[in-house]
Amino acid sequence: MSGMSPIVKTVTRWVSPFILAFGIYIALTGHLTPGGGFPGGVIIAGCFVLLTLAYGKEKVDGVFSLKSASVTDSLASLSFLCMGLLGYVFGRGFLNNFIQSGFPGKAFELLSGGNMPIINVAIGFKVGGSLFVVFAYLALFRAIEEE
Amino acid sequence: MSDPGIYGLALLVIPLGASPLVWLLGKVSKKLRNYFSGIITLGIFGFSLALFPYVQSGNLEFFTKEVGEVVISFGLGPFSLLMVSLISLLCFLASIFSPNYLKRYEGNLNTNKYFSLLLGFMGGMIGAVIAGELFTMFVFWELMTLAAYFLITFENSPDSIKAGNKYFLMSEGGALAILAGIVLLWVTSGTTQLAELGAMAALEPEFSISILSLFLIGFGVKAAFFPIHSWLPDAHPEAPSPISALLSGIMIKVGLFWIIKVFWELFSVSPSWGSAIAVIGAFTIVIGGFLAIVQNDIKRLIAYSSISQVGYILMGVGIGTGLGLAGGIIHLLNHALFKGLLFLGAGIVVYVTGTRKLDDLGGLSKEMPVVFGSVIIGALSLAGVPPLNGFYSKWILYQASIDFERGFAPFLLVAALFGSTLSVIYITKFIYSAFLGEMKTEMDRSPGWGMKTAVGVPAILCLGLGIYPRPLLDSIRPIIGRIPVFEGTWVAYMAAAFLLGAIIVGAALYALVDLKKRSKRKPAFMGGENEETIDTDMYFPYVDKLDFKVYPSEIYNSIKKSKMVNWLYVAEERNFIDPYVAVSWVGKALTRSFRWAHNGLLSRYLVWVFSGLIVILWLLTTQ
Amino acid sequence: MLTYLLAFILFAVGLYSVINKRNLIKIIMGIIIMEHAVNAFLILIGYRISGKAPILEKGTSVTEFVNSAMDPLPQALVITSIVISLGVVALMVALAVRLYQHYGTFDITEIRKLRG
Amino acid sequence: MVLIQIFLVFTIIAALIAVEAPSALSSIISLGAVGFGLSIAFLWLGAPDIAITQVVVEILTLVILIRATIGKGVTEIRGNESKTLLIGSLILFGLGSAFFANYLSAFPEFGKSAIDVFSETPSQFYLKFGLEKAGGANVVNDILLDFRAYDTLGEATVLFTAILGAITLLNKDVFFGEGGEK
Repeated sequence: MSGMSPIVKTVTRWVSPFILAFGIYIALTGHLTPGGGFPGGVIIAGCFVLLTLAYGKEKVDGVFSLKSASVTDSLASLSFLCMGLLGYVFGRGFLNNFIQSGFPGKAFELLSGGNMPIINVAIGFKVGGSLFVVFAYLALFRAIEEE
Repeated sequence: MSDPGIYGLALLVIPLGASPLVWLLGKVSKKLRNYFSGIITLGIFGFSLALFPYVQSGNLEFFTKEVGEVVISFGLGPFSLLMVSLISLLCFLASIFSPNYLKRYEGNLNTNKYFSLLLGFMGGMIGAVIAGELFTMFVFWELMTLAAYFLITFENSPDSIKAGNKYFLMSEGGALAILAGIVLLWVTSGTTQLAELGAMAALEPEFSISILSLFLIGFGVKAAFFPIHSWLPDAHPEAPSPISALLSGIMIKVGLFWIIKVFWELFSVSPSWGSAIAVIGAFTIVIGGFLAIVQNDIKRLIAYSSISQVGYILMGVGIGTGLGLAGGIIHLLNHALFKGLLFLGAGIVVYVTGTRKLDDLGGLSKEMPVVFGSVIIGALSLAGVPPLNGFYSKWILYQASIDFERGFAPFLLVAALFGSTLSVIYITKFIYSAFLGEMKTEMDRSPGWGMKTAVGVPAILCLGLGIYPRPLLDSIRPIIGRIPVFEGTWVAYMAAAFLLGAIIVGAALYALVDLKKRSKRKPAFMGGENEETIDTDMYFPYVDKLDFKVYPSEIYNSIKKSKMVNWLYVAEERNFIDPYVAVSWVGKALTRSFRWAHNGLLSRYLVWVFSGLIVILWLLTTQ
Repeated sequence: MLTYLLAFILFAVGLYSVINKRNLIKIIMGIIIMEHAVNAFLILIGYRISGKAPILEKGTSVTEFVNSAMDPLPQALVITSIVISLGVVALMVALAVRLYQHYGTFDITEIRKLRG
Repeated sequence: MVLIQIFLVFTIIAALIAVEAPSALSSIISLGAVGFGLSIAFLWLGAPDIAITQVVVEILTLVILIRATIGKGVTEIRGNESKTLLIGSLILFGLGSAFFANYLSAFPEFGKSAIDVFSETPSQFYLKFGLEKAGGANVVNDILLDFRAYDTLGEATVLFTAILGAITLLNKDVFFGEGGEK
């Protein structure tokens, strides 16, 4: 199976960047508008799932590899933890919102949330990476068809 | 040694500390390890002998430390010191026996582990004996059980693991009973210190039955009396031979030690308990003896004989008069010596021939005269032949049962005498088919000096204590203390002289009549019947008579056929008298009854889970 | 009250599917429906009549916001619950696919019989 | 309020179809209807964050389920049922509804949250100080990422573990070594 029809491929090619951008936007502005890291992450995963479905699973190994997805996943988790540990560095507790308390931005603006947008994006990539990885494994898992 | 109290703790600390050390030493040099363990065990034996003068006057308390509500303490009395010296002596024998014996495992199994466990086992037993407080005792008791488990399963064969598991499960069941008893005792009397318990007048009457029966069952599993003996004949043959000697020589004695301690030192129990124990002992003697006769496995035979001898000790202890107690304790000591000797001798037989089957053995006496001499001393001692020590203790036991003023005392006497007859029968079988007759299996190896020493030392002790039992008496006297023991006179030298005279006369007759010329070596024959005269139609009706060879074990099978005892063998073969199997039957029946509800279908489990959840929630919230 | 009851019925439908169906996929579906029902129930508890979403807008005072906003706590917890349920569904589907590959069927009674 | 009830009834019907439909595709699509119906209900209930999450998660769930069944050539997922279990589930349903009916009165009346009933609830604190202390206008995200960030970290861990388990199950190399199966 090498993907769907050219129409789908073309549409996907045009739409997927916007979906990705929307996902990141949802994750980034989670503290201001409805949304947040979890839906944003799922949308990011959905973008890649769409690409995989449209272009066939061979592309999964080629263009956006599984390895990079898992690395993204792990790095995002790690950065979440690091944000938590940085709270200690700034003399506060674990996972303390040290940026917000230290350098408060204007309310209702992106920077007002302190480290919330950062963690949100980290969660977004974490969720997106792991969900894409599990989808890709399900898609690549061909044992049944081979039998 | 101004204050022996603190040094007394060395009895416990040295073996436990040496246990990991021996492992490390073994990585450096095997020889060094062997010498080290021998020196440690011998040193403890010597030390325990040196402590004897200190306990003559009374108990020796050392090391008391309060931990919360429990007071950890250790102490030595005359009896426990006797046990310690026995433990260290047998461990010494085992550790000089083992290096040779372990050669057949070298390369396959970790022999460092063996020595480490041996010392740990020793430490556990010593701790269980010298503990002055019941919880402390329990901890060391469990250490002993665990170390013994790993030693039994040391060969790692499926059979040994099965036997070890059986041993472990039964022992743990017993340990749970002990723990329940200790907790009950603690709750009712507020202390587990032996010294305070001994000072107490009596147990709470409504709890005394449950506490005492829990203790009897718990310690009885280790002591292996009928009907909770069934781990013993499985575990002993599968363990390495020196370990069988330790298990039979002292580990079951630790159980007996605690039975004696609980029932006669701590609490003044009613005489009916004593009677019950004596009757159990009498049954154990006869049944153990009967089961021993038909065995075809050397070590299994000796293991059943151990059960029978435990019956003697229990009988003496149960009679509970000064004479009975003395007989029981002396028999305990004697049995440790000669049973250790017999197991080590059997170990040599297994070592040199590689088989445990009596049918395949024979004629080893020519090849190993020293071992044969030692084993025959042990065997005769077991059979109670004067002037060996076994005779001495059995005599006291007979005397005690004659003096016992109860209706069933004659029954005890008959059981003891009959058990002695049985022991003659089975031990003759062992001696005859292993050492006499014609040789059937080539010897692969020859026993080393360590093995010969390990059987020689107890043989000399058996003989020496039989002829000159004074030290035995002196060590027993402070244990029984308050009760006058010996009435009348007993001149050991005289009896010895008589018997030696009889033996000399017999030998002279043998030489005069010149039987030697008329007899030639034949296949092993038993029970006064031999190949030519045996009524083959009666015993072996379906065997082809042309190519016929009689094995000693088969001749003994005629006992199996007799109607009076046949039921016993049937019960043994079908595991009717095995509580381990009985419990498994009950468990299987229970699980079968639950099987319909748990048929492996996810949905059915979910129904149970959710209904249970709802019911529990309801019950919780409506209170 | 009727609304709560509807959420309960949704849960019961899921439970019925889990208990009665023999197909692994149906069981997974039942679990998903049960998760939905529980999430819906939690949100229903946090509902206030004529309330607004717990998102502060420019110009509203905080006291007015407190009096008019929905309960944010169940919502925050339900979000995590939803995403976890997705992960759990992925795990269950992976298991089901493995079982299908091994036994050639999704029927749990068949899988039970062919154990080993 | 009636609208919410209508949506809930819709989801119940969709769930029944999803449970009973023999065809894999229609069953899974009905399951999707349950999720989407609920997400609209969430929107009415004043929870836009959850509505968004529910929609996207539902999409991925459907994709995964379809890949697991139709993608593997399984088009029929008929769940045969047994009568004894039906009785059992009926009993269970009776028990459960009795239990539920018994405790329904303990819940606050529909439309009244804990905020209205009690005075000092954590929710009130979060609503009051969300903007001030955490800095986000979206109180749900304030709770998730600031007040109760530990929960979120734990949740990420759970997700990570679940996905790890799924991948381990599906990875051929884990089961059969390099070079495919068998």
